[in-house]
This record gives sequence, C-alpha cells and structure tokens, in this order.
Amino acid sequence: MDFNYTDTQDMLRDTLARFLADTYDFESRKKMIASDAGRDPGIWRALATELGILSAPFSEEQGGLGGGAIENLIMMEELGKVIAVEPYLQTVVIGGGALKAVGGALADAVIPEIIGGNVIIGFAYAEPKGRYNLANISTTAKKDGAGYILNGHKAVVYAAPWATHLLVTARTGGSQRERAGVDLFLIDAKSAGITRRDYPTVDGFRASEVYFENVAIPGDALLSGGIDLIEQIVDEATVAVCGEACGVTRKLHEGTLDYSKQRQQFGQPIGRFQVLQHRMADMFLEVEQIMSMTLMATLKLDLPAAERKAMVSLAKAKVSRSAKFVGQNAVQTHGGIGITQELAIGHYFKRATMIEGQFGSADWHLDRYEQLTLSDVA
Amino acid sequence: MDFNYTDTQDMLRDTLARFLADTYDFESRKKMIASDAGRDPGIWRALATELGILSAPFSEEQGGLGGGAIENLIMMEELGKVIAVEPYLQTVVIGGGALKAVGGALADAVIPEIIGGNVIIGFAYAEPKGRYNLANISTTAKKDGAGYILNGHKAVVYAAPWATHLLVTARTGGSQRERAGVDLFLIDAKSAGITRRDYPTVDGFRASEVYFENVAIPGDALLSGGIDLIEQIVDEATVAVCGEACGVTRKLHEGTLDYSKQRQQFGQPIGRFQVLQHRMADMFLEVEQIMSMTLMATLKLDLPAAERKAMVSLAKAKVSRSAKFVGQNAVQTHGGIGITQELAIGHYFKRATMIEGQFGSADWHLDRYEQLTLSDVA
Amino acid sequence: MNLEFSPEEITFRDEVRTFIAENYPVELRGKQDEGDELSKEDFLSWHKVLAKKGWVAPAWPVEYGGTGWTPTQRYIWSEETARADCIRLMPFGLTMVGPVIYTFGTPEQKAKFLPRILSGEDWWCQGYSEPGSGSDLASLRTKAVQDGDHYVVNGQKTWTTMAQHADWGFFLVRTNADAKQQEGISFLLVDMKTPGIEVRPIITLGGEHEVNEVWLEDVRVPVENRVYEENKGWTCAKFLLAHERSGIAGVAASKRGVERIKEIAKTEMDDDRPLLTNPFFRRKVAELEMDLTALEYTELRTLAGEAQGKGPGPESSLLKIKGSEIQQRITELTLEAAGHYGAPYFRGFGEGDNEHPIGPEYANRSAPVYFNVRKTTIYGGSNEIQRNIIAKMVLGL
Amino acid sequence: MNLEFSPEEITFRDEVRTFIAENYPVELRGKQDEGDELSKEDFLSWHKVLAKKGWVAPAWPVEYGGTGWTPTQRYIWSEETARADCIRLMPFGLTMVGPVIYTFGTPEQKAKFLPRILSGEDWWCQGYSEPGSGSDLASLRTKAVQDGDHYVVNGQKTWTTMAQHADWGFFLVRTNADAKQQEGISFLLVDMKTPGIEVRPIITLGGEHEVNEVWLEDVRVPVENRVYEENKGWTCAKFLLAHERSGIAGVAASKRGVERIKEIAKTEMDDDRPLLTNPFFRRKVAELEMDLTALEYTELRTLAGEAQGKGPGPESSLLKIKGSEIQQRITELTLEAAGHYGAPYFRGFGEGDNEHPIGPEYANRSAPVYFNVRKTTIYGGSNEIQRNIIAKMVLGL
Repeated sequence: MDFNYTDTQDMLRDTLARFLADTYDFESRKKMIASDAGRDPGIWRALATELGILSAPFSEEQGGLGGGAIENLIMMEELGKVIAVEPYLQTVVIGGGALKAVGGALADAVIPEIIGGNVIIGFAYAEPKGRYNLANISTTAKKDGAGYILNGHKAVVYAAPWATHLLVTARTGGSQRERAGVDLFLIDAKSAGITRRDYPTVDGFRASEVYFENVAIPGDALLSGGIDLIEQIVDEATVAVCGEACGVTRKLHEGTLDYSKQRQQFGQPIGRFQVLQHRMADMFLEVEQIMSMTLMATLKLDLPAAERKAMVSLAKAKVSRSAKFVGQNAVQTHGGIGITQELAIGHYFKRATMIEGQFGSADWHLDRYEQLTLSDVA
Repeated sequence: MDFNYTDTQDMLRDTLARFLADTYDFESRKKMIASDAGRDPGIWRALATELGILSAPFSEEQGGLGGGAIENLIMMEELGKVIAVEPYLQTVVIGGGALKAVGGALADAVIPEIIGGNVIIGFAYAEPKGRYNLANISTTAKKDGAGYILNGHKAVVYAAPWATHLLVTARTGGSQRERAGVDLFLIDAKSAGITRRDYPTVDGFRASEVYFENVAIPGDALLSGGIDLIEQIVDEATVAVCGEACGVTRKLHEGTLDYSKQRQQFGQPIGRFQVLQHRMADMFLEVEQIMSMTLMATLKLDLPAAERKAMVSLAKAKVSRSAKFVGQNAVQTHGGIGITQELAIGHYFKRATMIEGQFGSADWHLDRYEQLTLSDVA
Repeated sequence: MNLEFSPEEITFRDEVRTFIAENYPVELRGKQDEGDELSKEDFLSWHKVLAKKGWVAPAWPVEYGGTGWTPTQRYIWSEETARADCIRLMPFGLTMVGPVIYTFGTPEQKAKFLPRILSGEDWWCQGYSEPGSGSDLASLRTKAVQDGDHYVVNGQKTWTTMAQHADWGFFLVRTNADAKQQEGISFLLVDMKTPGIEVRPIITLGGEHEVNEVWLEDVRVPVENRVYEENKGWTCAKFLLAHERSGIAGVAASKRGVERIKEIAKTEMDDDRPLLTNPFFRRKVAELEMDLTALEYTELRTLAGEAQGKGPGPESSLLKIKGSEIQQRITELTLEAAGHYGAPYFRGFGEGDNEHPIGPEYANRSAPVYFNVRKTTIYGGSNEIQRNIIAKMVLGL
Repeated sequence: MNLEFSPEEITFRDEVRTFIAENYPVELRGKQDEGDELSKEDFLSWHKVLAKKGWVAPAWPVEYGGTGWTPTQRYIWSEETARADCIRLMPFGLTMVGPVIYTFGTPEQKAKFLPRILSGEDWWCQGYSEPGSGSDLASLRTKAVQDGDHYVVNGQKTWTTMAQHADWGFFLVRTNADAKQQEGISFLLVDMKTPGIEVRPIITLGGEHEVNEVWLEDVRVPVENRVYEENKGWTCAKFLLAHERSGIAGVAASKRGVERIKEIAKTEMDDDRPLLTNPFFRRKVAELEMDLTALEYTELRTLAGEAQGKGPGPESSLLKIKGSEIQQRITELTLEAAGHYGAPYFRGFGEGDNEHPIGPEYANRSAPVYFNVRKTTIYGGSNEIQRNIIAKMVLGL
C-alpha cells in the first residue's frame, strides 16, 4: 500500500496550481462567466499548449504523459480550488476516457486533438425523463447504410455551447430501459440536424438542451462497448467530480476558517465561539473524508465492474453528503455575506451544491451500492 | 381549539405527582426493582385505594372519573417522571382500554376490579418472529365447544410476572399474516397450561416469555373486534408511551441542565460552554416537540382508524427519534457518571432507549404513515 | 382540550376561503409556489385587495385598523392564505414598524403613519444590520446627532430588504456613544427620499436583487420622527424581534410547500416510477410532515399560551429555529426532485420570449430558491443567536 | 499510489490467518461478537498465546520485544484478528504504559517492567481521571509528597478500568501544587498491593463491573517508580493520549461489527422478509459501511504519513471522533435488530443452567452493549475535547 504521489504528479499539481493562481482569481473568473462566451478560451489554449497538461492522463503512445485516474484527480482538485469552468471533465476525463477505453483509429485521431486543445467535448447522456439511469433513454440511433440516423433530445449538456464534438448515448436497439442496445457515439457538434438551446448554469458553467433531428452520422462514430463502456466512463467521471469536490470543499473550509478569524462580533473573532469551532472541526472532518473516499475510489477504478461500481457509489454518496454539509455550514458561518454574489464563498457553495447531484445523488448511489453488495440474503 | 387541562385534570396530576414525590424517589425505586418481586405492591394498592386514581380514564357508569386519553396521558407523564415500573400502561391503558371499547358483561365485571387494584394485566401480543406486525402471529385459539384452546409462545410480556390476567392475541382463523382471524382474549393468568419464564428487563420492569400449551379458555374471554380493536388499543398504548416519554425526557433534560450548572471543568460550570448550551437548547426543542406531538396524537385518537393510525405513527416516530436524541445527549453531557447505575440519569436513559422501539420503531411508524398517506400516486 | 373548530370558526373559514377565491388577483396565481421573484406591484396588488376588505393587518388592535380576530381566526387566516398559495406580504410595515408605532408611538405618529401602512401607500424598509453588526446588533455604529429639531444621521446599514422601493425606513441609530451598548440607541422613522441617502443593491446567489446597502450621509431626520424616548430604542427593537419571531415559524406556508413537493413527486419520474414511490424520497417527505406537525402543534400551544396572556416569550426562538430549518429542507427536496434540471439558470422570459422554460416548470427556480432560503437560518436573529437566547433566557445557563 | 498488498504482505497475511486459526483459544470463540463480559482469565489466555509467539506487542521497538512489522503488516494484523473475532487485549500495559516506559523510563524500569507486560505477568490499570477532573484532566488533585526515598500519595482516582484485577497502576499525581496546572504533575508506577489503596467497584448501566474508584491514603511509592522527571509527567500523559487516539479508530473491529449485523439481518425477520431487505435498515448498514470506509482510508492516509515520519498529530482526533461514533451506531443497529428481544436483561447462565437464552443469541447483550458503548465518545478525551483539540491545534482557532 502506498499513498504517495510521484514527483511527476507533484509537478503536475504545482504547474497547474501556479497557472491558476495567476489566471483564475475570483475577479477574473467573474468576468469570464459573465462574458458572452461564458469562458476565456485563452485559458484552455494555455492549458493545452503553454502548460501542455491536457496530455496528463493519456498514454505516451497517444502523445500523453502516461498518467491516468490519479492525474485526473490532481487536475480536478486544482480546478475545483478555483471553481474553474473549463471543460476538463467533459473533454479529457469523459471524452478522452472513452477514447482511451476503445482505442483504435478514432482514438488515434482525436486524442492528439484533445491534447492540443483543439477539441472540446460535450457529454450528451442525460434526458428529460431518465434521471440517473443511463439506460433509460429515448434518443435513437437507427442504422442507415454504413451510418446512423440520430433523433432525440439530450438535457443539460454541460460545455455543449463550446463543444466541437458531442459524445452521445443513443439506443441502437432494445426497448426502453433495456441495457442491451445502448451505444455511445462521438460526433461532430456541427452536424446538420443538431440544434441547441444554450443557457448558463447556476454554478457558472454553460450548458445546452441539444436536439437531434435526423442527424446523419458515420459508422465509425460508434465507440463500441455499449452500456458497460458508458458506465465505466461515467464512473470515472464521477470520481473526477469527487476530486473536484476535494478542491471545492477544502476552499469552502479554508475560507470559512479565515473569515471566522477576522469577523468580529460581541467583541471577539467569531472563531472564538465554541459552537463555530466545533462546526469548523466537523467541516474539517468531512473535507478529510472527502479526500479519503476520493483516493479510495480513484485507486479502485480498475477493479472488475461490480466492485468498481460499488466503491465508486460509496465514495460519491459520501462526497455528496459531505459536500452538502461543508457548503451549507460555510454559508451559515459567513452569515448574510455568504449568500451574496460578492464573496467567492457563495460561488463555491453553488458548485458544491450541484456536485451533490451530478452523476447521481447520495441516495441513488447508496441504492446502487446496496443492489451490488447487500442484496444477497438467500 | 383549546389546549387547556380542566381543573379536574390538573388535580389528578397534582395528586399523583405529590404521591410519587413521597414514595418513588430514586433510592426507593432502586430497592423496588432489586427486590424479588421487582416492585412494591403497596404502591399499586395505594394508587387504587388511597388515591383512587386508577379510575381516571373510565366512565362514571363503570365507576370511573369519566376521563379518557388525556387522563392516561397525565398519568403516564407523571409515572414517566419517576420512571415508575407500575403496570399502568398494561393494566389500565391497554387492558382497561380494550374492555372500555368492547363493553358488555366482561367489562362490567373486570373494570371495577382494575379500578380497585385487584386486577393486573399483561398484554401478550408480541411473538418471537412477528416483530411489529400485529397480525403476524402463530399463537392459535381453536374453537372447542363454547370455548377455545390456546397454543403458542408470546414474547417479552411486560408485567406478566405480576399479572392476574393476560390479554392475549391469537389466531382463530385465517392464515399467517392475514388480518382476518386475529382475535383478542382476556384470560386468567393462572389458567392450566400456561407456563412462564420471568426475567427483569433492561429498563427495570419485569417481563416473561409466556407459553400456552392447550390452555382451555371460556368463550366469553373473547373481546370481539378482531384486528381493528387490537390496532386501536395498541394505538392508544402507543400514545400513552409517548406520554411517558414526555415525563422521561423532561427529566433527562432537567437533570442534564442541573448537572451542567454544578459540574465544574476548566474553572467553570460546564453549562457555560457554548457547545453544551446549544446542545441543551436542542434537547429543550426536542422535549417540547415530544409534548406537542403527544398532545396532537392524544387528541386524534377518536378519529376514523386510517387517520388515527397515520397521526399516531407520525407522533411515535417523532417521539422515538427525539427520545433517542435527548437520552444520548443527556448521557454524553454527564460524561462517565451518566452510564453508571449510581445516578438516576442513566436509568432514565435506559427507559428512553426502550421507549424508542416500543410498539414500533421510528422507521416502522414512518412506514405505516407513508402507506396510509403517501401511497396514492395514481 | 380539543382540536376542533367551533361552528363559528368553520363559518369564518368558509368566508375566508370564498373571499380568497373571488378576490385573489389572477395575475399572481402560481407565483408563490414557483418561487418567482415578486415585484412591488405584485405585493401592492394583493395588499390593496386586503386593505379594502379591512383584513390587511389581522393582528393589529381594532382601533388602529385590525380585525379583532381571535388567535384561532388568525390561525385559520394564515392556513387559508397559504393553502391558496397567496403571496406573503412584506412584513416591514404591517408586522414590524406598525406594531412598534401603535405600541410606542405618539398620537401624531399613529395618525400619520398607520393609515398609510394599511392602505399600502407607504412602502417600508428596515435599517437594523450594519456591516460590522450582524448577530451582535447592539454594536451598531450609525450615529445620530441632534441639531436643533433634527437628528443628523451618518453611517451605513445593510441587508435592507426591498429598500430600493421604500418610501420610509425605520432605523436603529446610536444617539449616545458613551452609554452601554444597548442604552444609547434610538428608533427613527426616516423618509427614504431625504437627501444623503443612497441605496446600493446587493445581488444574492440566485441573482435576485432583494437586499441593499443603505448609506447615510448627513441625513436630516426630524426629532418628531423618533419613536419612544431617546436612547430607549432598544426597547422597541426587542419588542419587534419577539414579534418577528412569533410569526416566523411559517407553518402554513411550509405546509403548502410540502403539498407542492408531493404534487411534483407524483408526476416527476425517478427512472421508471414516480419519485414519490422512491422509498427514500418518500421518507424525506414523511419526515418533513412529521417535523412540520411537531412545529405546528408547538406553535398552537404557544398561541394557546398567548391567548391566556402569556406573551410570546423566548420559547418562540424554538419556532424560529425549527421553522427555518423546515423551510430549507423544503427547498432541498425541490432541488433534489429537479434532478438534472436544477442546473439551468433561467431568469424568466424576456419580452416576447414565447419559448418553453427549460425542464419542468417547478425546476427553473429550484436552485436559486434553495440558495436564497439559506438566509432563513441567518436573518431575524441567526439560529445560533436563537439557541443562545434559549440557553440564557429559558434554561438559565 | 496503490492499494495492493505486495506478495510478501500476502504471505504474511496468510501466516497470520493460519496462526490465528490454529492457536486462538477455543473457549474464547464467539465471545467478542456476542459482547460477552470477559474475565481476566479470558484476556490472559489469548495474551499468553501471543506472548509465546512474540506477537503480543506489534508496535513496540524490536529491542524491547516488538515485532518490527511495517505499518502495513500491523494493519494486516488488526484486520485479521478482528476478522477472526479475536478478543481485544486490554491496552493498559501493552499500548499505554509500555510505550511510556520504553520511551521515558530508566534502564532499570525498562528491565523490570517491560518483560512482565509482555508475558502477561503484570496486569496494569490507569490512574488518570478523578471525580473532579474528567475532561479537564490537568486539574487533578491527587497529591504525592516526597518523604525520603518515597512519595506519599493521597487522593482519589476514578473510571479505573479493571483495577480490580490490577497488579500495577500508572498514576498521574500532583507533586507541585504551586506550579501551573500542567507543570506540577508526575507519572508514578504504583504497586496495587501497597497498603492504603482501596479499589471500589462502579457498576455501569448494563450491570458490568469494568470500572472502579481507587482511593489512595498515605500510599508509599518508591521514588524510583517515577517515570521521567518530577513535575514533567504531563509530557508522558500527552504522549500517551496521542498514542491512545491513533489506535482508537477501531476500524478492523468495526468492520467485524458491521459484518455481524449483516449476518444477523439476513436471518432476523422483519415481518415477512429478512431485516436486511428492509430498505431503511439496509440503508443504515450501507451508511455504516460508507462512513467506515471513509474512516478506514483516512486512517490509512494517517498511517502512510506516519511511515514517512509524520507522527500521529492532532489529526488523529478525527479517528477518535469518527471511530467512536461508528462503534455506537453499530450497537444501535444491533439493538434495533433485536426488536422486542432487546428488552430482556439476561446476565449469562448460572452454574448448571442449561436453558436456552431468551430470544436470539445476539439479542441478549444488545442493550447492555449499547449502553456500555456510550462510553466511547466520553473516554480517552471526550469527543468534545477532541473537537476542541482540532479547533486549536489543527485549525488555529
């Protein structure tokens, strides 16, 4: 057993942290998300070219640094610390992860473009009615000669307004909610027949409703692997979001701690009040446990699917609950100022709140865990 | 709407409280429960004859004071304040309640004996396997001429070692778990074929496993009403236990408050520490809500069965949870001394703990509530 | 002891129900439920209907325009308005400064201000909190120095709800810097159009402009606008805080909130079944109903005590604590129900925008309302302060 | 970074497993699971097996009789012993006074005491708490006055676990009443057979006699039995408290406890189905596993830090807080599973009593164990104290 980061990993973290400290202060972020585009494309370009770190989780053959889930964790944690709205999760973790998993010509073609910062991917998996069941989808991909015809409506596709490509789940066969027949496609976001309705999200990102109307896609857009592949990449994404939560909640805790040392009430810093001291101790406990669970799940991503799913779900359930606890108590300890747009704390709280439900709520993940591990009472 | 007690009710409470203050101090109680009998029969006699208050919830025609559920609440609350082990719940609330509900010759015969202190009743309803489902019983009462033959095993029958009569649920027909065919019998505890294994309970009472082996009982031992009647009296008993919880938790809170004002640590009474202050404020909140829910449920006992059950369950669920919170925090605030036999607080805690599950845990009652009120999603 | 309404009370309830059904403004329907931001016009629209009927200030003494209702009638009133999803009027005039004026004010003050509060002519705001004095209200530093028949007020207030619309504000100011904190404070009524007042918006997490900073620079306030004695303003403030707490349980509104969640969860799907059949979602609803029932009966017991002349004491802190926690849990459940559609940030339709909203209608405002309602455990004396009050005033710690 | 055991570690694990299977005393099997009260003989029986093997004090330095295991091996050891339901040895000699002696003691003290701790010859108890000093340990008042080559000790200790069996005790005593609280304390090793010592039982809620009061009247203790410098006993005490906390997470034992609940809930019926299929009971089990996993990986991270030379710092308070809460939740669930059969108070079989216990076997001790385990959030520095420590030492508040 070993919990140490390698020197390369430490360096990756330092490089990114230093870059974000220079570019992603709270005021700069505010401007980015208020801009028409909702981001500063220069940041992504710099990550790709100047820092060259979008390559971190890819194999050396694919032009990467030879990393994997731990590198994604490091990246997500640091991005979380500045509540960055960069499409790293969608593009590198999810899109890149899917391509790594299937390999082949498509991967060889697209991964270098991801590393180079030329491809941004939106993950179009959710639908208006399916909630967290990845197989409960109505979007269809009908075989049409060598290709497919895509029809459907995907909900709340983060990063879609910026995306060059969409990674889409669609049904090629089987009936509603059946696992068999669900497939994954990587398609050009500009394909004819795709329309979008773009909007900001409450946590500062941009997203879209994406509508597919008889969108013709080539046969090689299919990433073979079906629902198993989709579950795998969603598990990887879930753990990456846990990594982001490590950064977000640590900042919530630190910010609250700092505030409590400065803010005076009743003639003393509020951090002198024992009730707030214990609350911040409890927040510390939760932040540490978020870290522990995220590491655990990261290190278990390579296990067989049933065990991987169980442990990812256990981690996400804990992270969801702890993020809620930390976020709510950070706001409460700040008082009114905690729920204004003025201070960073409120923005971290908003992101923490959305992380709670992303890729499944605590209840949903506990349910999945139970189905996998506590159902055998024969 | 009116939340006032009548003068008669106030008087009832005062009479009982004064008597218990004289007779049921902590040391006296300790001696009673450590004695062979496990109680001081003189107390019950005095309640019946000297104070004449076992008559409180019975109608005037039956020799009572014309009271009902509110009188039971008052009695149970005051008994709870001294964690009395008297069989009021079993004898007056449950046994008396069943007889009041059915009326007739049996009621006319037995109620005066209850009032007079000559009858003590054990309620034999639980079984080793049925948990809280009152219809999931294996004890059978087979018709035999004019009477019945009883066979079975009843679990943890509180007050059975002291009982002159047993109120027994048994199946006269139908299959396991079927509501139809469950009936209620009031029988002589000395009937041939009844054996008992007696033991103390963790909360200071005495109880028994009761075994029926071909016990012949007369036909008029049947209290007609079946499962509906049984549910009604168990609901009444449940609310009475909530009433007891009012007394028990109030004492837990008061005792903790007193202790926190005396106990010195770090040069000051521990009640000066804000964390303990807030905890005791929260205990106060819970105690008040136990009172509110108990009053609510008491006043709704006469509603139609579905609504009565829903509101009793809502009350018991809240009382169970709040009693746990108050009990655990009382002990924690006392520190080590809270879990010794020396101080009263630990004994209140033990009773509060057993109240949690009595007649159904919080989860069980929430489940019943949901079945009754939140199942209609057509 | 009983819970039943008398025949008279049932008649009253039916009268209220009919009145609401016939008179609640059509354009307001659904707005409270959806958590829509409400405009000044929205509030005034319902206010004026009630004012016309004489029901706008149920708790006021009859001589000043109250209804003379019993506590039970007032309970019925709040039940019925919540049940019908009526918007809740702003409290600053009706339940805050109004009672202070009729309790502590001069005959002139009563004559001048009370009718305009009732009519809706004056929109009030509250100048209490300051950047440096939140929970520690008595440490406020905005000072008022007498100059002839005026006070000259300088300082800064914050969290001033709806000050952007206000005609008048009631302000706590320091009139004696040498006295002990609570003994040098006065209670002033300030015309918000007085020169030297600047109102600056504070935008909260959901994007709402509800609260403001109010900057006061050499603001001249006639001495006749001081309520009660100089340096005795804390008496008014304490009176008002207790008054504020007793209504803050918000039971009737929360009941409506829980009903709405049930409605949502009956149609919103959780994979292949209605969300309300998910045992854990359903359990959270049941737990809300449980805790809300406990709060309701605790409030009823308090009301019964009040009817017997026991004023709303520090016990009312209980109502504030539990009421606010329940309000927050309702918003948490709504956001949970929204699932993916909690994320889109949608600020209502622009002119001529006829597109459908994104996701189910209730979901649009679920996250902003969730964020916004975090305030309920902070304002009106934070829940930490309420627990301090209970510890000190009720438990003697 | 990886979680896998090396081939050597797997070999070691198999060796441990085999050793336990072949050597764990037959008469002890099942006792830990059932929460049975354990006798001195029970403890010694297992102790001696381990002493013979040389595995009784894994964490001690090799020179004093430790095993020289890596942190991972120690982790495997605690996993495997818990998995096999081995009873947990009393910590007073092995993990408390032993480390103090080999860290701070004289060569003579080491030579005299350490071998007898390892062999099990001496049974130790801890004289720390006093009736007036619980959480505020440094306020202790038992005093020791030097008289020639002896200290004369007077005072009273309490919560002294298993003192009724003890040969030796380690005591904190005040040797300088004028110094600041923590600076006048010394650490003494006391022969429990010395005249003037009286041990009085304290019976806890489940009826157990685990803890005692220890009264000391003119107890003469040789000065050579003082560990470390006079008035510097607090240094030993702090060392020991940190040492105590790091093992107190109890992860392996709690894992076993959760496994046991699952076994129970697979057969125990909830009406017509196994209790484990009740969604709410099952959810509580899952939540326990979730929190226990979070604790386990937090402990592993701490161990990894220790392996790199970062001592168990105040962060270990986290392990104490969460570990004790989880232990309590396990007992709560067991009691819940017992249903009606949580109530009978059954203190084991008398001689020749061949009757079945009342209810299912696991249920007999469920309530007493629940009551008893409330102590885990109180002892070893209450969880309130641990939160104070985190606030002060980690958060700088």
